[in-house]
Amino acid sequence: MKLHEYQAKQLLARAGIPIPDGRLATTADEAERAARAIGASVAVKAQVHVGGRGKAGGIRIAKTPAEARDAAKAILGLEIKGLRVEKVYVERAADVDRELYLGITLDRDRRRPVVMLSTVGGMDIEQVAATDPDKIARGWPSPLLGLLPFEARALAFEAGVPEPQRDAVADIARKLFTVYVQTDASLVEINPLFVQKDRSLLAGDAKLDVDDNALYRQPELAKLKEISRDEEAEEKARALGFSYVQLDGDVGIIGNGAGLVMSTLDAVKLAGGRAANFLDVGGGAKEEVVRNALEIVLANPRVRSVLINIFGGITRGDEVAKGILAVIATHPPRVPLVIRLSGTEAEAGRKLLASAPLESRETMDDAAKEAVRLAKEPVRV
Amino acid sequence: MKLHEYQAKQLLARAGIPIPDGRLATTADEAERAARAIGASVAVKAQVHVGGRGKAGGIRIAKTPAEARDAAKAILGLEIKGLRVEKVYVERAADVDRELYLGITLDRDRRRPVVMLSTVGGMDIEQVAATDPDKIARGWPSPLLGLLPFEARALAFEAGVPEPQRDAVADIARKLFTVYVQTDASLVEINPLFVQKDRSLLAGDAKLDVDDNALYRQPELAKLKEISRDEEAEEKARALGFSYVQLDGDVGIIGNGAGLVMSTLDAVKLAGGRAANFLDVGGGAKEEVVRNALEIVLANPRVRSVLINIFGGITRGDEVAKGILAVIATHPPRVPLVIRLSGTEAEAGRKLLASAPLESRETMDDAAKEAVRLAKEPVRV
Amino acid sequence: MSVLLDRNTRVVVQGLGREGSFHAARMKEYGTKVVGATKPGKGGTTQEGVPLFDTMAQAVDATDANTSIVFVPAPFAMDAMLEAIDAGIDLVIAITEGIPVADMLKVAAVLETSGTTLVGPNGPGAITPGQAKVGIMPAENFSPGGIGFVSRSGTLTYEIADLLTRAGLGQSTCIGVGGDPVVGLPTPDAVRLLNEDPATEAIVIVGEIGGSAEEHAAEYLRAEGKKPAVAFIAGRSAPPGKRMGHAGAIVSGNQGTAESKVRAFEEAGIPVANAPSEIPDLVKQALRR
Amino acid sequence: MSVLLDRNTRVVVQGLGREGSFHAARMKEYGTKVVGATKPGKGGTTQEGVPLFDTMAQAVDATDANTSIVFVPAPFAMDAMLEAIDAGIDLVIAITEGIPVADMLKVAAVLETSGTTLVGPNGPGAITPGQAKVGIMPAENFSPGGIGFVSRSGTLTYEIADLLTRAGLGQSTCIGVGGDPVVGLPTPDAVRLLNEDPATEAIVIVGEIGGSAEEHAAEYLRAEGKKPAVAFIAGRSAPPGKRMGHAGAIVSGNQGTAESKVRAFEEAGIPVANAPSEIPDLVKQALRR
Repeated sequence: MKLHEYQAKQLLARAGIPIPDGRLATTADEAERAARAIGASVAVKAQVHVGGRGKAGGIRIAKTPAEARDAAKAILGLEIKGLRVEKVYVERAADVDRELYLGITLDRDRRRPVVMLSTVGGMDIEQVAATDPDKIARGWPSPLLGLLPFEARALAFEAGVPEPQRDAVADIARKLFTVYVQTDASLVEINPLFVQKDRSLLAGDAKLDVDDNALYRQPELAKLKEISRDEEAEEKARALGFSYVQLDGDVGIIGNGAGLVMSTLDAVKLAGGRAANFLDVGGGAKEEVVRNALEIVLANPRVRSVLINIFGGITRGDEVAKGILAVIATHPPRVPLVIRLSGTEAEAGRKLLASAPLESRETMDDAAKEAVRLAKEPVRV
Repeated sequence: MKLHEYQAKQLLARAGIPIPDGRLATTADEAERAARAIGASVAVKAQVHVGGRGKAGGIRIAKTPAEARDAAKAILGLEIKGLRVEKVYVERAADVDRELYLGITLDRDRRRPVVMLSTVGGMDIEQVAATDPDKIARGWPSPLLGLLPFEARALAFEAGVPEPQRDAVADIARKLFTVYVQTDASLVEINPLFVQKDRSLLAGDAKLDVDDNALYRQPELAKLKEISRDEEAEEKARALGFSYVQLDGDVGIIGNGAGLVMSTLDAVKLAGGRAANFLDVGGGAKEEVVRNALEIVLANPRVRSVLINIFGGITRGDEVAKGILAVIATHPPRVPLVIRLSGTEAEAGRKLLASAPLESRETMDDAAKEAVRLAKEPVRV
Repeated sequence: MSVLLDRNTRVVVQGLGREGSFHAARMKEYGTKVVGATKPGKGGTTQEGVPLFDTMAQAVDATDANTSIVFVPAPFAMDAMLEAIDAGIDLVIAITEGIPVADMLKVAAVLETSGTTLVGPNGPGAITPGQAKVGIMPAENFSPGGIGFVSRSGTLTYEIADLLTRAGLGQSTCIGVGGDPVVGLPTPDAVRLLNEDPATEAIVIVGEIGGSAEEHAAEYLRAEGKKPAVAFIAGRSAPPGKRMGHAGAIVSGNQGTAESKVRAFEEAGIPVANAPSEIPDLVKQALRR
Repeated sequence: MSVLLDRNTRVVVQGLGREGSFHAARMKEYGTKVVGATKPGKGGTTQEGVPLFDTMAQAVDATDANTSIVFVPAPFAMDAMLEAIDAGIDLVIAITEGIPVADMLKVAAVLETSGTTLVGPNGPGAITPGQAKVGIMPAENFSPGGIGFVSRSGTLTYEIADLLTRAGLGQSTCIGVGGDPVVGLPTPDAVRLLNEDPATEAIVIVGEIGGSAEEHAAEYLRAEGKKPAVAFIAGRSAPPGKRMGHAGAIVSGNQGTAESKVRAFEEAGIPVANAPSEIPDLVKQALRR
């Protein structure tokens, strides 16, 4: 789950990391008042859950409250990568000398958190990692001990942070690690970390993603969840226990298990088609689950056929078949269905479906071919 | 550093451990008001930094506010093991069914904290440990992971805590471990941990000793420090960087290093005398240090001779000698001094002291014998 | 011979709820020695013929168990795994999904200094066909033989085992390493076990986009591979930047893409199937060489 | 031969403040190879002839140091010890006193899975007379020889070393294990090192009231002792229930009393001196047998 910059910064401030004076605004009026209260040049920044808002015109500098008003007017309502800006963060402009990068995320290979520090701040760190890996100092603190002072110090030395800021940067790194642990973050980042002309440090931007699996024990953060229109379908699916990702093809996909669903997508592509979505129903799918899954997939107007690929383990083929039959009986789908059942009770399931108005196939490849063929047929009326 | 019961209980409550409703009182009036506010039978309990207050009459049950007033009147001002009672804690009386013991301290051998749980509560746990060790379940959680749920559960099973309280006791054990860690405690104990007739749990008494070495990072707890008249000399010594313990003999002892000072005490005893104190000046003693140490030792009216035993390492013999000479010159001591200098610059020190009005000896044994002999001589006028 | 589990495997079930007891019964049917289960407060009783214990330590003392399977819900799974490790269990298989990464990092740190092997979490478990099944896989798709099989995916494992079995390619041991970002026995370590197992004649590696476990497995086999191997990567059609399900398959930068993984295997001389259905033929070809 | 330190000992000083630089100079005078010191921000410069480094890792890389001595103040001592352990130092000697027990418990937990030996904290360090001194002891009290010497006390160590030296009993290695409740190398472990050291002919153990390290050392020697030993316990006259100084010598219950320790040694056939001055004769008698 992603937090907005202003939310992440509040968490940083609570941990003792310096942030600029800032206020949230949802109208141009509020933005003007915020700028007046701050009493200095401000940055007016779109609060949206996507990167690259600067290039998209989502950040403007305003020297006066009136300018802040105009900036907010220009930014509010803007669409950035499909997301409408509904809030801006009005923040005292920093007196920037240099920009650093500081971030913490998971290193899957080492099975440890990795703390990254670089004097090449303000850039896309993945770009830097790809082109200039030596510019990023990395440390892998033990999850049992946290980021120790000597580790933070070593990072600051390795990154080449100069003397006046070295200890302060190491200190911020340790505080940021505390935030990472306490918020169950999957990513926390200060980029840029400003070095101001008076040598003080200030978090220029902040990014914080929370591990969705840990939200149950982060009630305060869970409340910050916001769902954009784009994410509504995914969110609805998640509430039902599904994983759903909308894609741009026309073959709707339902399956159980992430790997199997991904393979199904691959099979559709191999068959010359394009998947409309990824939908993993998880384990133990029964009638209601099948109905809900079909509903989500068919809500996408681009879908022209649906491929259901179930390999039974926990999930039983006969239960899935009953679900499909019930759905067909009560809400006949607007597009053709292709079913492929295998594994636990698959035979029983296939028998149940024998006379139903749908295509059944024995293998994933055959089912994918059929679904792709059907998606290309003229629309039935 | 020891906390009072009421202070320890506040820390437990903050960690979510159930404690009875209670209020502090320093007068009989306050105690009466407290009992009225509580609106039930109360226990009026002396708040002193010693054990065994119950047997000394420091705890009384009061059924009415008037009785609470009388109880407080009786307890306030009482001397318990030499300590005057200046505060009482008025606490709602529990409806006790059974008493458990729960405590956490350091296991030096295992170099881990040890959590102890027993259904033989309310007793001196050391007594139980000596006579009935099987009645105490013990667990040694990792200082890096804390007391894990399964460890707390295993303790509750091993101690034989019955079903209705098992999970709650395990939960309290985990919370108590959090208190232990967060307060840098050297000991934290709930004894008795009441099982009430309604099956709920309640901390009957609470003990919490804080690691003196960690007080620098426990500012909130450091503020709770109280020094009894008995402890004043120790406290004064501690403020000067010394370790001081008053004993009941007449040979004052000053030395550097805990082991050396203890051996000096032993040598005095072997020579047929009795030490008046333990005083370790630590490393690097200079003039002012020697003066301060002598002042503390001589403040004890029982002292009839003083033995100074310095083995130089960090401490330099010549510096010590200069300190002694300066003290003799400005504040001639009221009792004879015996000096034994060895180690770094000891020869230089002995030369400096050659003509001073004091006895100098080469070995600890000889110095101890001389100090004991002098303490037995008639007092000089 | 086999790896991780065999006829001497003695399993304690941690979390004998609805799912746990269903699969405990399936494991027993398969012939796995399910010697006990933990159910705090029910120690000394039995449930569906399985002796219950209050703690893992008691279960191990009483049954000499060497393996456990974890079904407890995600918030309690770290505790269950650490309890099993503390009880000296050799092999812990965690089925639970949705465990916070922070919990798994702690478990991984404890594993570093323990003698326990953890398989999972968020995987189907492991099976040595004909000997022992400690997991939730439908047993009928598996058959004894010489193919060592490592997979990051659950249902895809069943699919591919079924294809192998139908093609007459029985399996030595199948290890579902689990789909989470942090797992106890990552793909390269599982591959190493099979590479060193005399009973394994060929290795099938089923990977997914995200992470670099497949790249590392390929590197390892390139340097030390003793037997033929075949790979498959799920998610080759996934658009970059999209997160596909709980598998943690996040594609970002140049790391963890299907292309990177396919390239790594090809550079190690390991053929990569375009679809699961191609795997059996590729294995047969590899065995013939 | 000797234990812990010898002519190949290469020391980095952690904490080159007033005390640290004083003792670094004394160690160099003694002939100890003081190859560097850490002083964050001063890396690349030197102080009194000692090369300075920003981090322990850099110091080890540049100097091949195998030992460090910690003088940093108590609030930073845990970090310094963990940095040395992390840098792969074989022997860390911590002089610092007043370290919170909680910090030492963490260090002890990390030591369990590292290859580092920690001596101290709150001790005088260790010395192999004639070869290397890594500590704050006055060198003139020590002389080379065959007596292995373990002590929980600082100044008492100097006192007894002086007595031994005057009696012509030189020392193989003297280890001041430190007076804190939690130390890196407790008395029994130090005794074991000396017991297994071919250069050590007899062992002198100087204990204190509190804890049960002496009892464990006695048990160990009773079972596995290869050479004569003599013991001394400081604090035999201490009244029960009184805490004597920072040494953590707390007498409570039946544990840790002088009587218990004396009894343990006597049961192991190890004579116990009544005063330090008796030690040399007891050692000579023990060597004669």
